[in-house]
Amino acid sequence: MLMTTLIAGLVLGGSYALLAMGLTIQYGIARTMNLAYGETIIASAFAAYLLYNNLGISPILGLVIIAPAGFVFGWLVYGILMRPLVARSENTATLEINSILATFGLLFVIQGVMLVIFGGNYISYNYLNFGVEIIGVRVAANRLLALGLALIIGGGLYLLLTRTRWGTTLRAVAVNPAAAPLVGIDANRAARFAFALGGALASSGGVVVSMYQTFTASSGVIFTMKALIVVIMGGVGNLAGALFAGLILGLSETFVAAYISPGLTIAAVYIIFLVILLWRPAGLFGKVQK
Amino acid sequence: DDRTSVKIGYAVSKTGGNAGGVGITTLPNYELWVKDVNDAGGLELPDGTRLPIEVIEYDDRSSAEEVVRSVERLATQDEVDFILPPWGTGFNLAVAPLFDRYGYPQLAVSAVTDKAPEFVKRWDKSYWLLGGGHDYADALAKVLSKASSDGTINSKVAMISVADGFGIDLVTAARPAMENAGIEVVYDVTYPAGTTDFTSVINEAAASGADSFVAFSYPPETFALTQQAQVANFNPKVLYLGVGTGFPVYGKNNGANAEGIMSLGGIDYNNPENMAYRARHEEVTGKAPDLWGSVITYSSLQMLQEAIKRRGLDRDAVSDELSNGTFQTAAGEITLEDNQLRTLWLTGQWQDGKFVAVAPTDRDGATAPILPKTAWQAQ
Amino acid sequence: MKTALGFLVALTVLTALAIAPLFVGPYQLGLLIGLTGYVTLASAWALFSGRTGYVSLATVAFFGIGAYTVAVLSETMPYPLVLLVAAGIGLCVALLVGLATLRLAGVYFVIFSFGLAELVRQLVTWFETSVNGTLGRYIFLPLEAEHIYWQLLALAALTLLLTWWIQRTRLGLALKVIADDETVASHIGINIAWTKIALFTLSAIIMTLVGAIQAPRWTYVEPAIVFSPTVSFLTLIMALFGGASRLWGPALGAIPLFLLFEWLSASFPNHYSILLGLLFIIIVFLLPRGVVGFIEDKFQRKSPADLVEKPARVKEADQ
Amino acid sequence: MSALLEVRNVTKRFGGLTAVNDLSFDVSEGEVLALLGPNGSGKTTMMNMISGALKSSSGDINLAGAPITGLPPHRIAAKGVARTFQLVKILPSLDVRENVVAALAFRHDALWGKTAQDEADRLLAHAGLESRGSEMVENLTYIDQKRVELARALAAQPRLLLLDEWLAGLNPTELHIGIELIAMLRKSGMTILLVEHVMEAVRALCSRCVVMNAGSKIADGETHAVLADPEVIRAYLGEAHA
Amino acid sequence: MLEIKNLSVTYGKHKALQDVSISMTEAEAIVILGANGAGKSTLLKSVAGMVRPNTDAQIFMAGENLIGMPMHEVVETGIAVVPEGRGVFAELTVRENLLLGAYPKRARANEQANLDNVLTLFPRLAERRRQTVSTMSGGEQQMVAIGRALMSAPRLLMLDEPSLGLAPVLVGELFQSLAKIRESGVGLLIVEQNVKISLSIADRGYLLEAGRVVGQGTAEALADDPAVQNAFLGAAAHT
Ligand SMILES: Nc1ncnc2c1ncn2[C@@H]1O[C@H](COP(=O)(O)OP(=O)(O)OP(=O)(O)O)[C@@H](O)[C@H]1O
Ligand SMILES: Nc1ncnc2c1ncn2[C@@H]1O[C@H](COP(=O)(O)OP(=O)(O)OP(=O)(O)O)[C@@H](O)[C@H]1O
Ligand SMILES: [Mg+2]
Ligand SMILES: [Mg+2]
Repeated sequence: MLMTTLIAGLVLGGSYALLAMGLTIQYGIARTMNLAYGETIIASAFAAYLLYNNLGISPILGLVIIAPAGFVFGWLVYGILMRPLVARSENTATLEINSILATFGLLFVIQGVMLVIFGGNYISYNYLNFGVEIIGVRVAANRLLALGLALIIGGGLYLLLTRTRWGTTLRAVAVNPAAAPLVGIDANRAARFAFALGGALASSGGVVVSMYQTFTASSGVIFTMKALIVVIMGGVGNLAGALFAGLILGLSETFVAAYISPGLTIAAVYIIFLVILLWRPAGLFGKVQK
Repeated sequence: DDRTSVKIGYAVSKTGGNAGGVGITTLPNYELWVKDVNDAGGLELPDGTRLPIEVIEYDDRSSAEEVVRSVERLATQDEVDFILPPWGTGFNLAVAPLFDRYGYPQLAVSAVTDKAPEFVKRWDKSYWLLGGGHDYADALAKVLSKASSDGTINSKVAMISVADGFGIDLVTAARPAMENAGIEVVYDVTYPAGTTDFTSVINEAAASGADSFVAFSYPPETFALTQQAQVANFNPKVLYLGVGTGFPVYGKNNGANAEGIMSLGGIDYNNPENMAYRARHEEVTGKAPDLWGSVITYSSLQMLQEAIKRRGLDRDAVSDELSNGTFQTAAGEITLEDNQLRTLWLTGQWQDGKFVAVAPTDRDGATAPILPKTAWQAQ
Repeated sequence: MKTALGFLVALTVLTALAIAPLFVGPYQLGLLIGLTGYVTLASAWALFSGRTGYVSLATVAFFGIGAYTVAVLSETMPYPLVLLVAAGIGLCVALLVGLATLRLAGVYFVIFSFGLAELVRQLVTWFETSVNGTLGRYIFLPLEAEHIYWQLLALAALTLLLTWWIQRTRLGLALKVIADDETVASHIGINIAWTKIALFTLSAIIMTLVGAIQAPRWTYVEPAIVFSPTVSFLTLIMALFGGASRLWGPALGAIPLFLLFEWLSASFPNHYSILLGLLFIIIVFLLPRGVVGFIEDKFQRKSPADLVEKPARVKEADQ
Repeated sequence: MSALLEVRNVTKRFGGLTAVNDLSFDVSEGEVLALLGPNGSGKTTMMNMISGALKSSSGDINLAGAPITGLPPHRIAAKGVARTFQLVKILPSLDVRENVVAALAFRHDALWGKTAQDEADRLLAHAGLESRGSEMVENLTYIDQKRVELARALAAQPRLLLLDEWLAGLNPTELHIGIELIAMLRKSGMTILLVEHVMEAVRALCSRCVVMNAGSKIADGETHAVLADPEVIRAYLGEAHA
Repeated sequence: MLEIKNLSVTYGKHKALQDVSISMTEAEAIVILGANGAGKSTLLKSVAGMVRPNTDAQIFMAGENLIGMPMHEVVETGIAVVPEGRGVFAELTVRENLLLGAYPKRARANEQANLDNVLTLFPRLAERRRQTVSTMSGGEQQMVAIGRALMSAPRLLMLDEPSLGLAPVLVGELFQSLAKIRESGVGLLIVEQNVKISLSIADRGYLLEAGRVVGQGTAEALADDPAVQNAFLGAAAHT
C-alpha cells in the first residue's frame, strides 16, 4: 500500500513537473509571464491526437515533430508579441503587467482557433495505456514516460544551466537583463531562445499528457495554473525546483487520497503549496533575500 | 402579423469549463434540429404554414452571471419566440426564474435533480427531462440486487462520486437505494472535479472486497478511471461509470474493453426512430451523438416543434401542450407527468460495441444485462 | 474648485445612473448590474493591489464567500444582517490572509493568492459534500434586479469615494512609498504590516459585499459557480488595463472591457475568443499606459517626464 | 556627555559568516563618531542592526538608555533614528519633494499638506537641491539622489543620524560643501554615526573613531590617534596614508 | 583607437552632453573630470551604447562606428565598462559573475589566466568565490564589477568612479593595478572624483562642464592648472 502510493505519487508528480518546466524557463529566464502557456500544451495535445488518430503516427514519433514546432511557435511569439513589449517596458514590473495582458489576449486567440477547428468536445485516446511493473507496483506506461521525460529534461537542463557557460549566460539574463549586454550577451536573443525552449517543453508535455488525460479546447487554463503553482513552489526559473515541487505535489495528492480522503486531494495540494510558500517565501529553491 | 421567421434563442457555454459537456450533448442537437426544421421548410404552424427558424445564440462562457444576462437579453432585447435551455443543472436553475418571469417554457434536459417536483410547483413552465438521482440510483440498485441474488456477484458495492451537484445528488440517492436493495456499501468517497489520478481509489475499491464498482463521475474522470482500472488490472464484476461512458468515443477508444461497462442512460439501439436520429446526427454534425442525453435533447426539441405545430406560437398554449400532450420523438413516445419525463432509460451497458439500455427492464427495447463484465484484455 | 467641480460631475452621473432602471429594459439593467459589479470589484482590487503592487488573485475567494454566506443564511436571517455577517466573515478571512502573506512578494504573492482562492473553494466543496451532504444551495430572496443594482451602485460610489479619500491622506502616500521601496518605508516610520493589512482587509470587505449583493441574481449557488477563478482574472485584467494606480483607472478599464466582452460574445458567438484575443492584443499595443494613461497623454499633453505617477508596478520579490 | 547609543557585545552571523563579532561601542550625545574598516568588515551590517533593518544574532543596542534591539525599523525610526543608505534608496515613482514629504508625514509629529511641502523645500535647499523639488527623483544624478536621501533623513528630526558613505563620490569642492553641511548638523546638536572611506572627512568631522576589521573592533579612540595606529594603517589605510 | 565627434545627448529636454569630441590612442589612459552632473557618466554610457546620442554624432572604436550598435556588440569590439551602480549579476555567485565577464569570444582563450589575475588583485573575491553577490558589502560588489570587466580582456576599459566605496588601502592597490593594466596595452577611460590619484596614472585628461568640454591637456598640465586645482584637487577646500 505504502509502496503503491509512493510510486503512484512520484509518477503523478512527474507529469506535474514535466508540464511546469517550460513555464519556469519562460518566466524565470525570458521574464515574461505567459498566460497562454496551457494553450500551447493543449494545442500540442490536439496535434498529437490528430497525428495519431488521423495519420496513425504514434505520439512518441509525434513528439519529435511537435516539440520543434513548439519551439518555433515560441520563437515567433516572442519575436512578434513579446519583443516590442520588452523594448518599451522601462522595468521588469511593467514588463510583467504587459506580458500578462498580451498573453491573456494570446490565450483567447489560440483557444478560439482550437474551438473553431475542434469544437468544445472532450478529446481522449489511449496510448501506452498498459501497466508496467516497478518494485511490485503497476504503473501506466504513459505516465511513466512522463516521469522519465521530466527527470531527463529537468536533470539535463538543470546541469546545462548551472554547469555550462551557455547556462550561466541564460541565468545572467534572467537575473539582470539590463546588465547582460555589458558582458557582451545579446539579452534579447537569449530571452527569445529561452522562451522558445519553454515552448518546446510545453509541447512535449502536451503530447505526453494527451496519452492519458482527457482534454478540451478550453482546458488550457487549468494547465497554466497547475504549472504556475509548481513553478512558484519550486522557485521561479529553477528546474530542479520545478521537479521537486512537482513530485511533492504528486506525492501529497496520492497520500492524501490513500490515507485521508480523496475528497481533500486538491485541497491538500493547495495547503501544501501555501504552507511551503509561508515557510519559504521564494519557493523551495528560491533565494530569499534579507 | 406578417412575420417571416420564428426567432429561437439560446445561451450555452461554448467556452470555459462547461464547453466539453455542451459540445457533445447540447449544441450539436440544437444545430441539428434547426437544420432539420429549416430543411423541411421551417416550423409548421397550426394553419399548416411554415416559418423558418432564425437563431440567436450567445456564449455564456461558463459563467452564471453571463447565462443570466444572456437569457434576459434573449427575452427582453431580442424578444425571441422561444428560448432553449442552457447546459448543466446549476445553470438551468439559475435561469429558471427568468424563463418563468418572461413566460417561456424551459425544457431543461441536461439537469439531473430530485427536486424537480418542487421546481415544477415554483415555475410551472419548467420541464425536467432527465430524471433525478433517485431514478438512476434505484435502477442501478435493482440491477445489482438481481445479479447478487442470481449469485453472479456478491452484495457489496464500492462507490465514488464527483463533488458537485450531479455526483452528490446521485450518491445521496444511491445510499438508501442500495440499502433497500440489500447491497452493502463498503467504500463510499467523493472526489473533487478535476482529479486525474485514481490509483488509491482503485486500490481501496479493489481491497474492499466489493464485486461492484460505481463511479458517479464526469467525462474526464470517466475516461481516466477506465484507463487506470486497466493499468491496475482492476476487474470488478460490475463496472458502472458516470457521464462520458455513453460517448461514442468511449466505445471507440476502449474497443473490446468497453464490453460490459455500465452507466446512466443507454438507448434502445434498434428503435428505428432512434437509428434514424443517430444517422442524421452523424451526417450533419460530423460526429455520433452520445447515448444518453443527446437523444433526449433532440426529443425535447421535437416536442417543442410538435407543440408549436398544434398550438401556434403562443407560449402559454405551447406550454400547456407540453405539459399535457403526447409526442412522437426519437426517444419514442413521450408524455410528461407533472412536467417531468418519467419514461427514461436509466441504466445502459456496452454490449457488442453498442451502448444499449438495460433498465428499466420492463420497458420495450430493454436488453438483459450481461454480467459479470469480462476481464480487461491486453490492447 | 476643481475638486468641487469633480464632485458635482460625479454626483450628477451617480444620480443619472441611479434613476437609469426607470428608463431601461431588464436586459440593460442586467448589463448595468454586471458592469457595476466589475467596476466595484476592479476598484476595490486596485485599492490594495494597484497601489501597493501586490497583485492579488484572491478576489473570487472574497466574492464567493459573500455569495455563499447569502446562500447559507438568507433563509434564517433578515437580509441586511446577512450582508453584515458576510462583511464580517470577509474581514476575518482577509485579516488571516493578510497576516499570512506579509512575507510574500512578487509573483509568489500572486500565485499564493490564487492558491488561496482555490483552497477556499475546495474546502467549501468538501465541507458541503462530506459534512452537510449537499452541494448546491438555493436563494429565494424577494429582491428585484433594481434592488441589486442600487446596492451595487451605492457600493461602487462608496468604493470610489474611499479611494479618493485615501489617496489624499497619509495612508495613500504610505502605500506609494511601500510600492516603491519597503526598506525606505519602514525606515521613515511607516508600519508596513499594518498599512498593508488595513488596505487588504478594506478591499476584501468590498469584494465580499459585491458577491453578497449579486448572489440573489442566481437562484442556485454552488462553489463551481461562485468561486470561478475567471472573476479574479477579469478583475485584475480590467484594473490593470484601465490603470490600477488611479482613481478612475479600474472603472475606465472595466467599462470598455465589459462592453467589449458583451458585444463580441453577442455578435460573434463562434469567433468570440479569437476576436477578443486579437482586439486585446491590439489594445495592449496601442495603449501602453492603460486607458487612463492614454487619456492623459491625449488631453493633458504632459511630457512623459512630468507624469506624477508611473504605471502600476508589480511588487518585486528580489529587492 | 552621556551615551545616546550603546552597542553592547553585538554579533551578527550570516550562515557560517560572522559579519559583526561581539562589537561594543558608545556614541555620546552630540558627538560625530566614525565607524571605519576595510570593505566587508561589517560596518553597514552594524548600521543595519541599529536602524532595525537587520536583527542581531546576539547582544544589545540601547538608545538613550532604552533597548531597541530587534525592534522593527518603523519603531526605531519613531524613537529618533534616521539613516541614509550606502547604495541610495530613493522612491522612484515620487518626485524629489514628495520623497521628503514622505518622511515628514510619518515622523512622530507628522506634517502634512502645505506645511509639509514648505518644510520639504526648506530641507531640500539645505541639502543643496534648491528649487529642484518637482523633478522626478529617478532622473537625478547619483550624488543628487544622495542629497535627497539626506534631506529625507533630516526630515525625521532624528536624535541619531546614521550616514553610510554619504560623502563617497564627491569631488573635493563638493566634498568640502558636504563636510560643512555635516558640521552644521553637528553644531545644531545632532548625534551622528558615520561610515566613511574619505579620511579627509573623518579628520575634519569626527573627534572619535571606531575601527573594525573582519567584524571585530580593532581600535576605538581619538581620531588622530586611531588613524596613526599601525594596525589600522596595515588593515585599512594602507601605507600611502600613513 | 577611440574617436568621439560631436557627441550630444539629451534626456527629455535636458541637454546632458553637447558637441563633445574626444580622441584617444591605443593604450592611452584618459581621465574625465567634471563636477556633479557635468555629464561624465553620460559620456561613458554613450560609448557603451547604453544611451542613444544625437544623430550626427560619431563614435569610432578602432575604425568601427559604434553609433546605433547594440550594447552587446560594442563589447565585442573590445570595450569593457564598469558603469555607475555597477550592474553586477546580484543573484549569481562571484565566480559566475567573473566567468560571465569572459563571455566575449576574444576573452575566452585566456580566461583562466585573467581569472588568476583578478583573484590576485582582489584576494577577497578569491575567498568568496561562491558567495551570492547581492549579499556582499558595497565595496566587495565594486570589486566584482571591476574584476568582471577585466575578465573580458578589453582593449579599452571604461570605469565610472571605480574608487567609490573602496577602503583607502584598496584604492591605492586598485590604481596600481590599473597602471599595470595600462602598461599591458589596455586603454583606460576613467571618470573619477579622486582626481589626484587618477591623474597620477593618466596620460591626458578632459574637463567637462555642463555637458561641454571646457579644457584638456596632459595629466601633468592639468594637475598644475589652477582651475583644476581649485575645483578638483581640493585647493579651495584647504583654504
Ligand atoms: N545578507 C548577507 N548574507 C551573507 N553575507 C552577508 C550578508 N550581508 C552582508 N554579508 C557579508 O558580511 C560582511 C560585512 O558586510 P558589510 O556590508 O557590513 O560590510 P561593510 O563594512 O559595510 O563594507 P563596505 O565598506 O564595503 O561597505 C561582508 O563580508 C558581506 O559579504
Ligand atoms: N535618465 C535621465 N533622465 C533625465 N536626466 C538625466 C538622466 N540621467 C542623467 N540625467 C541628467 O543629465 C545630467 C548629466 O548626468 P551624468 O550622470 O552624466 O552626470 P555625471 O557627470 O556623471 O555626474 P555625477 O558626478 O553626479 O555622477 C545630470 O544633470 C542628470 O540630472
Ligand atoms: Mg558598507
Ligand atoms: Mg556619474
